[in-house]
Amino acid sequence: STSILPAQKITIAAAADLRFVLDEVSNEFQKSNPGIKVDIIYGSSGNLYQQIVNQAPFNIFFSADISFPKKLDSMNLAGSKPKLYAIGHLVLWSSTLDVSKGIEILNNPDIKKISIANPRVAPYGKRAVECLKYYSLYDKIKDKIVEGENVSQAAQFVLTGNAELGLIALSLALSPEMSSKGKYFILDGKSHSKLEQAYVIIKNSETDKDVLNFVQFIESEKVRVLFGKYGFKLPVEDK
Amino acid sequence: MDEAFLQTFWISIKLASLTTLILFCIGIPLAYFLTYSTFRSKVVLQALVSMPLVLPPSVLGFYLLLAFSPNYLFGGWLNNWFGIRLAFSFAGILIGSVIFNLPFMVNSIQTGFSNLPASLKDASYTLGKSRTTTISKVLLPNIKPALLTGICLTFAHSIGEFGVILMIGGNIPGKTRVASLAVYDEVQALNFGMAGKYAMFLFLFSFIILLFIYSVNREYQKWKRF
Amino acid sequence: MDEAFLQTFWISIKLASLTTLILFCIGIPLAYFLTYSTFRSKVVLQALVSMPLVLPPSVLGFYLLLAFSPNYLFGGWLNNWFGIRLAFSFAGILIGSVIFNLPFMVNSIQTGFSNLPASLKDASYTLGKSRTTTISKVLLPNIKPALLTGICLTFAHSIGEFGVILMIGGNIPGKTRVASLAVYDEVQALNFGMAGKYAMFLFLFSFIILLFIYSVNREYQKWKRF
Amino acid sequence: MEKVLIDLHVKKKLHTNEGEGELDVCINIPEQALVTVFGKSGAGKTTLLRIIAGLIKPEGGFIKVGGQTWYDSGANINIKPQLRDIGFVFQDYALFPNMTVKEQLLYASPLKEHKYISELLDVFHLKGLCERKPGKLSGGQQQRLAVARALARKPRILLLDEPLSALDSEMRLALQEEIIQAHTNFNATTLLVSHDVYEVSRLSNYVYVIDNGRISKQGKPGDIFNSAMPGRPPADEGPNCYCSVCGSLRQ
Amino acid sequence: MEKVLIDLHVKKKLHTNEGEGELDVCINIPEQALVTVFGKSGAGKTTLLRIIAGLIKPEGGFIKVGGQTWYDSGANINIKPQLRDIGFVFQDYALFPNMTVKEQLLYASPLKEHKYISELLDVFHLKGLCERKPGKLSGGQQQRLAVARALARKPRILLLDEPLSALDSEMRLALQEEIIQAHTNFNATTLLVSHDVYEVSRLSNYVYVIDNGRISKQGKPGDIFNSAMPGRPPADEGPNCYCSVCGSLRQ
Ligand SMILES: Nc1ncnc2c1ncn2[C@@H]1O[C@H](COP(=O)(O)OP(=O)(O)OP(=O)(O)O)[C@@H](O)[C@H]1O
Ligand SMILES: Nc1ncnc2c1ncn2[C@@H]1O[C@H](COP(=O)(O)OP(=O)(O)OP(=O)(O)O)[C@@H](O)[C@H]1O
Ligand SMILES: [Mg+2]
Ligand SMILES: [Mg+2]
Repeated sequence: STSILPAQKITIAAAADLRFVLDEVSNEFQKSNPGIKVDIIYGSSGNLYQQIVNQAPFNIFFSADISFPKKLDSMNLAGSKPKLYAIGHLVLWSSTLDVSKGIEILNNPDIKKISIANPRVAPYGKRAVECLKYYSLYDKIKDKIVEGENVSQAAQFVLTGNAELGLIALSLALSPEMSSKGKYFILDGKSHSKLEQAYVIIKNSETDKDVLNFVQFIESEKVRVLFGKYGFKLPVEDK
Repeated sequence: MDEAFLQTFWISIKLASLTTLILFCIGIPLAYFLTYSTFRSKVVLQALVSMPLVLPPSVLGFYLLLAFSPNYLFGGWLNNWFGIRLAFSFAGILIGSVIFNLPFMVNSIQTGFSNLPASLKDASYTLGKSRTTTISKVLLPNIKPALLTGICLTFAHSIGEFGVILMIGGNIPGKTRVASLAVYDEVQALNFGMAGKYAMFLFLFSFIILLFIYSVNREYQKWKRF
Repeated sequence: MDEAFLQTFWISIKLASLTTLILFCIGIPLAYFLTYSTFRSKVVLQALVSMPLVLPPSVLGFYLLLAFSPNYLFGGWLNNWFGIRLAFSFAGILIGSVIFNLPFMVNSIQTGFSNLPASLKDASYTLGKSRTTTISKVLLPNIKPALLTGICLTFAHSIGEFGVILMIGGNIPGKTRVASLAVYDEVQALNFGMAGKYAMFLFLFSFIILLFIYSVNREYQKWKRF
Repeated sequence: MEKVLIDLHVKKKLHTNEGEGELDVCINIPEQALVTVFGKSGAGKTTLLRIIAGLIKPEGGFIKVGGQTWYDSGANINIKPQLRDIGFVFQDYALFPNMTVKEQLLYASPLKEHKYISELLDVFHLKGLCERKPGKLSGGQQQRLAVARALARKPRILLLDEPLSALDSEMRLALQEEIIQAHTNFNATTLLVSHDVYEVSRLSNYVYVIDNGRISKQGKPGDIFNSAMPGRPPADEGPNCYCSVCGSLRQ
Repeated sequence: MEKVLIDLHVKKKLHTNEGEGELDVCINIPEQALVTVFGKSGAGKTTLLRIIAGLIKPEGGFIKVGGQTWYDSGANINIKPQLRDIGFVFQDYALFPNMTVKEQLLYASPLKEHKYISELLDVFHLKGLCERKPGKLSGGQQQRLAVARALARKPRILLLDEPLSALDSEMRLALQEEIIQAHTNFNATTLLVSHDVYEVSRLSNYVYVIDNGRISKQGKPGDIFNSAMPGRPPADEGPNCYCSVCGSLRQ
């Protein structure tokens, strides 16, 4: 094969919010396909896109939005059409405050810092700003905002208590590391544009049967359950 | 060059200058102790001083984030007693920068001290000069190249440093957003043109500073030697 | 400690050792030239050598990524003529690490050279010894503390470096995933316990290496002095 | 008899050409005396001076100066070199590379007496070089600076380790005069190391000869040097030798 | 007359105590001669030796050795110190701090002649110290090592800058003998700087006196030193002075 990697191994580049769910997915996959090794490299979608453009040896790219896969396709670097695999959710998260009342909590004067992901780079950060603007809160709390490089870091800021409140991905709030330590509130979908997440197979990997195997596995019922467990809606279900 | 850019840049310079100043003051006594003390377990201190070099900046930053958090011991104490929060503040990134650059300053000065002949110290002591006078009037002036190296390494490295600041700074414009973060940001945003412009400016600025310092040093060296 | 971790760790050590070795060989002639040459514009070279300190690692990494890319001049040439692709390979991160650590090695050695009295060189020359012999037998043995500082700084810093490697390495297990990246990854995964374990291991390992080097150096210093 | 100013008995291991030895000397120096230490190369003269200055710690014994104890192995006393009121001319000068000639003297002078420093510069023929750093001085100029610097402090005790060895005989004579002057002017008790018998005779009133780590002889220079030195032929001035040193003996 | 080995005329600006001056000397040294350069402190003796060794570049003139041109300002020739076959004893010794006594001699000896080096160690009383580094040697031991190191190379030309100034008279006499031996044994043409008139008379057959940057006098030692030195009283041996130097004049 023309693949740079030895056979029986798949290398996947994936957005930071998929960390927990894809780890479980690949475990399941390896259980039913022993002998195939799956390496997943997590990072911000932008950074991974950038590396793929520069010929990084990845087989599949799971982005946190749909624009990067589309760009790869238009640059003729994709081996398949971009395919929607999940829809993410933005949540409020705090370990100390009661967030059950929703967006109102942002008026609480006890809040000194609010963490979001970098809106210029991270899809979740961009949605967070949209949401704050939608509720006309952005200008009021602008000075309290601290930005994490990606959504995972924004979660870190609240989890360590340096920020009282964070606007992060539901998938992270449901992770074992966070779910026991705080409460979340799912923000209304109409306050921000949809978090459509898509994947593509990288050019020249579309002939690799292990890769195709994995992509098929993504569509399976087992995996749908796993995605559901981490709060993702599935594209069909959403329609 | 817009205002935001200049502001970002100004914070970088302020951070680097303060870091260098603080480390210069800490570094001299520490390097002196490490060079001249006969204390047996000073190697342990020596190794500790070099630790920030080995830990990835992001990890160091993460530990600082934990230390600064009001939920934990040190940060909680600061928060309850003084109402101070170090995370996401200029003071916080300054602390991070000082810790992170400690080995650059200390190791350089120490190399200088350990290359000096013992006779200089002896001669000054027999003239009745105290240790402080000896250090400031005799030892330090004779290790100028080493001091300069320490200052340059520290200043330059704190201008370029971004790992620690990324972890504890929160990227707040006008407070903790330094130039190195801004460039990284633009690269991440695939805004290569802007990133290139920022990087070029940073490059030129640093290049000019270094050029200036090394030219001065060259004059000094010429004057010292034959 | 699982297998993946040991593999990661091994790549870190390999990278740091090779970087140090290469820079030791490049650093000595370069530092010698920068110290003793009377070439007027050597300050420009001096400033260039220090540049990697100032540029944020991510920016440097980004430029390297562009340079390595087969779509651009240098990378294209390598790819077309030799079939070599540097990005995401061990050779690639080695090149990045060498460039990034250049100033640590060169500045340290240079400080050593410029603290040496001119008479040593003179004496060796009048004994009919060539420049190479003089450097290897007289000058270098007399700047051991400076060489040691250079080696330590470089080794430690390349173990801890992650910005450049993150950009051009792609974090690929078994090839370019070094320990510092792995720890960062665990922190990103909010897996603080595991990150702490990895960091502690890294910390202890480096601590022991540094402790060892400094103890040896201490013996050497004792032996040299009164 | 005069009051004893320096009273010492020190021991220190030495590694000499002949193997391991021990320096073990007792010396009493009266106030304002000018005493010479004489001995072969490697005998331990410099070591003795460094011990008195507090730069080397002996392995046993004591050093008492005036009423004060500077060192006592029994009582575990060892006061710092800074607190011992001495001026030291090092055999290798130990000049400060960063300071000009004048700055070194100013640094050494506790009261920054410009007039005195200017006198010293004159006497030591350094006036024209006062803005130079030691790296650009000739060997003899460096040595003169080292002596001038020790005098600039006006110390109570002067320790001179071969202070004039690099000078031509004319300069040497003039500076011997200066050392005598300084010695009387500010009452410095002086301990001199010199290999030059004429110099020793001219300057000092008492000589200690160190041999094998012990004081082998002591007394007035006349007494010590009239007994022929071991292995040397007797004195005899030949006509084909103009001896510049002896030449100026009679003052 | 003997063949001229070294023929030089060099110029170099000097900054002396009296202000700016110029070193401007012409010297012809016959093969195998042992010539002394004599002059006040700061006269330019060391500078002259360093120019011959190629460590300082003069501002004009030429240096020819044998048939070879070492330096010529007109033809822009200046060969490297490494290629000039010399042995240099530096006034400040310039020993290598990293090497033991023995290693320094081995380093200097091109053929690593262990027998010869062992002889040198013996003669210079350094055998017992051969594993020591210079930092642990006394002043006189360092100087002896510096001379031994220069001889170890068996150079064609020996440049000795006050090679025995730190030694006691006994050692000094013995090592003067060694320098004479070396000079005859391997035919080294020798240029010596010394302040000791007796030493000059004993060792050398020709003297150059540098004064104000010029050669003010030259000739046989007897001729030069019999005319009384300026400002010095005439020779007169008094009974209360045992002159160790003159004492051993008659061989
Ligand atoms: N590196 C230097 N740069 C400039 N001037 C120097 C340098 N070294 C010496 N000089 C000056 O040049 C003059 C001659 O110096 P040189 O060392 O040749 O004297 P010298 O005859 O060897 O004296 P001495 O007997 O004291 O050693 C002195 O006045 C000295 O101040
Ligand atoms: N730093 C040192 N460590 C150990 N031994 C030393 C040290 N310095 C000198 N010695 C040894 O101690 C002995 C005495 O040295 P010292 O310098 O006191 O001799 P000295 O009488 O001053 O000789 P010189 O006339 O040659 O200067 C010498 O044999 C020398 O080798
Ligand atoms: Mg001595
Ligand atoms: Mg001289």
